[in-house]
Amino acid sequence: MSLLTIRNLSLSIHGLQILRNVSMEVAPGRILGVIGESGSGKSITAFSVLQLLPGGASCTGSINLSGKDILSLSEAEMCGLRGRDVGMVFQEPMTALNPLKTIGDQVAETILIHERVSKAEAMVRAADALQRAELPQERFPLSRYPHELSGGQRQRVVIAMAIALKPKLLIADEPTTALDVTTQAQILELLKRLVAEDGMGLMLISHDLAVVADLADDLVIMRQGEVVESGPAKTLFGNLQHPYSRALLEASAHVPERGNETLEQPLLQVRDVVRDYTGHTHGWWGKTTQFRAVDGVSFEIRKGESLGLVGESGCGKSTLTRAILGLEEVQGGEILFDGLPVFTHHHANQIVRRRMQVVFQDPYGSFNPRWRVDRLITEPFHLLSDPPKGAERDAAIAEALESVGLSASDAHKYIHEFSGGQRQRIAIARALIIKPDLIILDEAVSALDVSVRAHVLDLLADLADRFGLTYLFISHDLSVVRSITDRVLVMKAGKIVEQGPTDTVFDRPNHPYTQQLVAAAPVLPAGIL
Amino acid sequence: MLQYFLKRLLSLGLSLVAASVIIFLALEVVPGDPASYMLGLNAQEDTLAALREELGLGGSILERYAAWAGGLLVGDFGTSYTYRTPVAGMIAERLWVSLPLAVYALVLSTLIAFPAGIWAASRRGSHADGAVMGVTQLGIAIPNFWFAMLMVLVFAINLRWFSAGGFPGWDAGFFAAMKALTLPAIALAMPQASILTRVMRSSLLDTLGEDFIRTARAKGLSKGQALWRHAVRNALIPVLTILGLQFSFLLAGAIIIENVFFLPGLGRLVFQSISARDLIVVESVVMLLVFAVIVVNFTVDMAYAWVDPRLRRRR
Amino acid sequence: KSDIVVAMQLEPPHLDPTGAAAGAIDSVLYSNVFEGLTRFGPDGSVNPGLAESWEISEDGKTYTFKLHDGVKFHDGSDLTADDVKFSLDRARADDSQNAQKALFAGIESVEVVDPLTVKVTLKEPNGSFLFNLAWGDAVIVAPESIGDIKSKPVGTGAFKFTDWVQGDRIDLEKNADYWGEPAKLDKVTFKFISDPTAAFAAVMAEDVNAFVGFPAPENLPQFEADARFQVLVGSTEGETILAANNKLPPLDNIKVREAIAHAVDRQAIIDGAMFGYGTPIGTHFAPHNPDYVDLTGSSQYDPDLAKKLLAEAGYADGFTTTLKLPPPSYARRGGEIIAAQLRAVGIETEITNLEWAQWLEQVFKGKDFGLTIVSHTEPMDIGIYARPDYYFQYDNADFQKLIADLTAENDPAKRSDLLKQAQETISRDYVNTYLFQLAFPTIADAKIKGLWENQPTQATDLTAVYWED
Amino acid sequence: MSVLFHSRTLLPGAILTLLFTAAALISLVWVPYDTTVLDIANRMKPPSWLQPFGTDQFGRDILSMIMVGARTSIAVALVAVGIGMAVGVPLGLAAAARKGGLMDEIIMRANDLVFAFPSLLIAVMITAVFGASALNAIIAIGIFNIPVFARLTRGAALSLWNREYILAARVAGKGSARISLEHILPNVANLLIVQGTIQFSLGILAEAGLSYVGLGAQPPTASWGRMLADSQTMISLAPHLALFPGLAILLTVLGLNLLGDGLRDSLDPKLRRART
Ligand SMILES: Nc1ncnc2c1ncn2[C@@H]1O[C@H](COP(=O)(O)OP(=O)(O)OP(=O)(O)O)[C@@H](O)[C@H]1O
Ligand SMILES: Nc1ncnc2c1ncn2[C@@H]1O[C@H](COP(=O)(O)OP(=O)(O)OP(=O)(O)O)[C@@H](O)[C@H]1O
Ligand SMILES: [Mg+2]
Ligand SMILES: [Mg+2]
Repeated sequence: MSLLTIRNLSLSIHGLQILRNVSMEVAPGRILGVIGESGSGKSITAFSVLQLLPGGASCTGSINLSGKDILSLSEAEMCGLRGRDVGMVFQEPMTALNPLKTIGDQVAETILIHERVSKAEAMVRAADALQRAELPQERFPLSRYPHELSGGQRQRVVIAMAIALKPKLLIADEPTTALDVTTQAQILELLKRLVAEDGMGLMLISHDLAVVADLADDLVIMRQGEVVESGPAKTLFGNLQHPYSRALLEASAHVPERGNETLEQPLLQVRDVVRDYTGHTHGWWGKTTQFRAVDGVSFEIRKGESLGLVGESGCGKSTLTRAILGLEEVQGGEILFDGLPVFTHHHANQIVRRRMQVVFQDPYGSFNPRWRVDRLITEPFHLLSDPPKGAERDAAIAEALESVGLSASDAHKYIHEFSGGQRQRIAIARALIIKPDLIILDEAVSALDVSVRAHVLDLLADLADRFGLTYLFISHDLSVVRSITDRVLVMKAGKIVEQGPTDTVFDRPNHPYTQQLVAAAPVLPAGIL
Repeated sequence: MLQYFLKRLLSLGLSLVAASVIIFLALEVVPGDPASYMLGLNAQEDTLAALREELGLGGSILERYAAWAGGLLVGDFGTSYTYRTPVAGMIAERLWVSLPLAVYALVLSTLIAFPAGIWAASRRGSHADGAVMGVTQLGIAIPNFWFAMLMVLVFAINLRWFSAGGFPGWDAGFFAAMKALTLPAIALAMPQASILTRVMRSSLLDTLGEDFIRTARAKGLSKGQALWRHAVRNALIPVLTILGLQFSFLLAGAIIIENVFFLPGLGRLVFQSISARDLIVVESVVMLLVFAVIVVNFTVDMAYAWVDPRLRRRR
Repeated sequence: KSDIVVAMQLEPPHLDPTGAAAGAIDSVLYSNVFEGLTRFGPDGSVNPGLAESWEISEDGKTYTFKLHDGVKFHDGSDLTADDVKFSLDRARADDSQNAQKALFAGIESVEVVDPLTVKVTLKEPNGSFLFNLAWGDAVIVAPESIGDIKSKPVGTGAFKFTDWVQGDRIDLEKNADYWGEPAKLDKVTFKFISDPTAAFAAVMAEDVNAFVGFPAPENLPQFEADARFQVLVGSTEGETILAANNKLPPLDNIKVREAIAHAVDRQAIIDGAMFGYGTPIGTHFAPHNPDYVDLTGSSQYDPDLAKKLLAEAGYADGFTTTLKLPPPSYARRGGEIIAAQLRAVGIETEITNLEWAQWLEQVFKGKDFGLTIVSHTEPMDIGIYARPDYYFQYDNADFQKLIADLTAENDPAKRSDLLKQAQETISRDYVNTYLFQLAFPTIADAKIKGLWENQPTQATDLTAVYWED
Repeated sequence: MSVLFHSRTLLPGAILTLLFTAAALISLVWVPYDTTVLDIANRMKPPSWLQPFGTDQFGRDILSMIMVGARTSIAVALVAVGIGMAVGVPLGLAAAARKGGLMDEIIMRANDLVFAFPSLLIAVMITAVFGASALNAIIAIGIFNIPVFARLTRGAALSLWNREYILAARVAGKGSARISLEHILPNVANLLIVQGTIQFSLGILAEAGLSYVGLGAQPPTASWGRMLADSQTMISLAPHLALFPGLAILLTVLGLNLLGDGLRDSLDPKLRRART
């Protein structure tokens, strides 16, 4: 008997059709994985179950939760249901908790809302729920405030809140997207254990096939508000019918073809680099704090090479990037580009700068929304003493756009007229326009959907081939790094803990941290392609 | 926290010193001579000189600043040129009108704004919300001295519910005093309440859009419960800022309103003193008001820490 | 009912009538708390005050005053000749802060003859000496209470000072030990309401029983129409003039000043600025004075004549000058009207509104002005035209001689003659444009009797005031 | 044009604002009655067909006075806001560009200091020194606009400085001045326009308040605040004298506020947060 049954759910918001005939089932003790690209309607489906829909939404079809027809319940009845019968965990742990209340209060609130118990008793049970979410009282007392916890710990609090009353159904909407791989693995493990212990049904939503693959019993694949394919995970993976599902799967495991050769000659040498941040706790008068973001890092990039840099969030990757680009001065060590220092006399060396460019993570935030594409991508011309003008400039723009698969006519559009993938191409075009030797890619594909990501990776490989480019490829996603780099550096807390050829490092990690990282990285089960 | 507190205290002290220098220098260049103002058209030059001597108007700028600022430190505000009494006493007496007025207005505006803001936010888009927003638009746009004039016309002259102004003193009894302060407080509070209502509403709406409200709703809290238990306190932070700023506006606004209702408050004292070139009184009152504003803002900063635990330990 | 609340516009800066020019001090204390050897009556006459009688020597230089017996200060001490000597010596001392020190300049010496007799010797005979002694700046104070006089005035009057709530009110109470006719009221409260609207509202709401010197003449008809109130419109010593800087071209040209005098329509100003309250004057003299000469005819409103005079003076196209206005509404409102009237004959004015302190600095002391409007409220002050350094800078040797003669003259008939000549001289020279005599409106509860109607000096003498049942 | 209908407040706001701007502009070439000519005999006449707002205490036509007064109010407020923007925006940009630096600290402390002075007091002090005039009112109001714009600009600029496109510009070798000008300024422009309308309305209120206490524009320049002050004693005699200038202030300020709100909603819904 199934716990949650959604039948032909259609939903529109202010007349705009969002979901079309969505059907799915969650059984007790089983995990339903819901996957699909961004905007495919996964979250809206989840919200429909709780009836926490945005204003102007209207549903048809049926949602049945252990015998109750959700769509016909009153708001008061829904309030009785939420939290008790259905628990929910959201994507963003940093903002999902009220910053002004202690975690104990927030977990106990779930209990107090639904049961007539004393505050003290609720607190005892809250402690219990937190314990089950692996936040033991000894280390994480109830009196903690959310800001005193890390992202992964906050996500555990949210989980504790959701499971405090042992609901029959738990909905987890991208519960790990904002977390590090290692933390992600722990949270997923926790959810899996809770399902097994309590016999809950779990609806696990994700855009990442690999995340869902080794957890889910059943799968639903969504696209543009519709379910394209569903079934038990084991059989479905080996036997995908719908072209979209297949494309999705292929894209997830995509390895671009790469052909360029690496020369022996080093292009970039980083020696014992130290970068300290001096912070002021409050304004200029406040006391200063020293924080070492990069701590004695040394490595080399050879001409034509593609070097990967992996590590958890906050380990110093972006800081290192800024130092290499000459945007910030380092406190120790030196950085040489083709034998020349990137920083001389407290100023960035313009000659060196001309030969490096960068592509950032956020396809939406890396362009000034008020400029047209031509102006955006020619911004690096500022580095040249004699930038091309007139027809020459137009030709350069056309060449850059065409080399990333866009057309010259796109030059006169604004950035909001492009999709995320196209924007990232424009970012690459901007990096290419001054024909640099080195391109640093700081999480350049992390924000893209898998299929788009595959295309961009192909493009990068192709460009490296054609222009003999050297890449420094920064990412927390091991599979991506693996697919596009020759060598890899593993960074932890500002230090390089391991480096070597990519395959060697990933297949036979030496350093315990690397081992942990590799083990935590979600991978698609072997043999399903 | 203690260290943070001390640092803030130091910066507060520096601000006060800077303010005192600015005030002193600004008034230093004010043209006009208190002595000739006091002695009028027929005064003789030797009489003026004698008076100036007695008022302590001689000496270099530096000496006079040191005398004034040094006096402030030990609570000695000097002696008024025209009234010939200690400025501290004069200020203290006026403060007993201005401060209750400002507090009365602040309390009124808070009492109106909080419920109105919460009510409007919880009914976003409804007619009630529209009405509140409309009324607050008017409240902000109305010049408060004009509003005060209209109130005097209606409530004092026509209906004779309130006296048209003046202040009987606290000796006349609490209710008599409060009655005299009521129309001025309403005039002062009206624009402030409107602004505060809008801030409360928009801050609440912002908070209601936060993720943790969704979390709370997912726990089974109704809209109202989520609002009261989770949104209101979070929404309070910007409201506190405005409340702090408003204090300075209330003090400033009081200058005009005290004139409309002829209340013997600090604002009127400043006006009178500046036209009499009783600069020492002006200096001291302005300094006091600036001090009040700085201290209130400091208190607001400290209040954040009370509202927001994130600020408690980190600093 | 034996108490009264009297409102007035200005609050005294402090309570020493001998230490500041502020008329508000006298308005509260004159006659009520402090008395001089002589005193002004409601009609401006000089009457005996603390001096019961006096004798004047043949040469007019020695005055022997006989003091009333049994006069006590409010602190219980007796008034003696020593107090009189102290007061007069203090006023004329080198370090004196008396705003009218000139009144005492002619005193050679003050001698105590016996406890109730004082002899004052003058350097020169002075026809207005007794008049001078009636001023508020000449009241008798006691040496033992002089230290605190600014906040705790101790006088000999029919009322005793009790309390001062600064910014709001001053309380007086009846002096049971008064030497003369005792006051009829037990308690008097002076309230200070500077804002005209507030003044109107306070009277209407009967928060005050009387308002002396009501600041908004536009409201008087409303009170007149209201049976609850009586409206007294008295005259003052305030000659309101459009003063011209007689040294500043083109105003140094008498034709230009004459043109201005003809360009100004007094009645329009009295109507527009004072709502009809005020008496037109043609010279610097109070119309209620028996020696007044009506010279308004020589400066009739005649814009065409004004234009002609301007053309004769070489300003056919007019000129531009400044018009600096002190705070009172006669000046501010009158200024707007005069500006419009002058514009009509081609004279442009740049209006600057000044506070008193600025006016004193710029206009009175700095003489940095073209035109200004001000009311000269000191009694009998035509003598200012004999001071060439006075702010309007009229310098006429004949006139100065006239005033010198007047001062030395004791014979009433001759004095009268000289005064008339003085009035005619300044009118003929168009020194300033004489606008009107400031009216003094008092609004009071209809049942209050005994208030002064006129203001021969700034005073609110309440000694004779009572409630009629 | 469709922008106008994005928000319910924009259209009424724009109409009211336009109305008063038009009144001010028309008064430059034509007014129903000459306001420089006094007609004492005709004073305080109640509203009539020929003079719909009646006449004032000097017999001037109140409608004409309000039209001319609109000019004063708008000019004073506009220039004051201009001063605030011209000084405040560069300061804010500079402070943001050197966040946490000495420059930032000095600018922000100076801002706090200005904020600590009750604005009217400063106006009183300024006019005590330089005398009352429209120019000094402008300066006084302008000074108080500086920190408003400096803070607003700094706050908005700070969040922009975290954007990756700023980083991209830095990678392209641009200095902070250039980035502030090319990237930050255009992106805070909307915010500034919106705040500008709000400050403009506050400026009109402030001018009225200053003129009311006699510190603003001097006669014969017509000013709404002074019209109110002059009519105050006559309020029970001829309420229309106080009514119309008061309404003029109210409606103009209301119009500008509605316009500001509307612009905010239309230009960028995300800006709604910044509204206080
Ligand atoms: N409040 C809303 N108003 C209108 N449309 C909305 C609203 N919320 C979501 N949508 C639309 O509904 C569609 C589905 O959104 P949903 O959030 O369910 O996607 P998702 O699959 O969860 O994507 P993601 O992986 O990015 O979270 C999207 O096209 C989105 O634009
Ligand atoms: N401007 C700064 N001032 C102070 N500390 C900083 C600053 N920038 C970064 N840090 C700190 O330096 C550390 C390294 O930051 P960095 O941005 O390099 O991390 P990262 O590895 O790129 O992380 P992510 O994967 O989240 O981008 C972090 O702990 C961060 O908090
Ligand atoms: Mg989603
Ligand atoms: Mg990073």
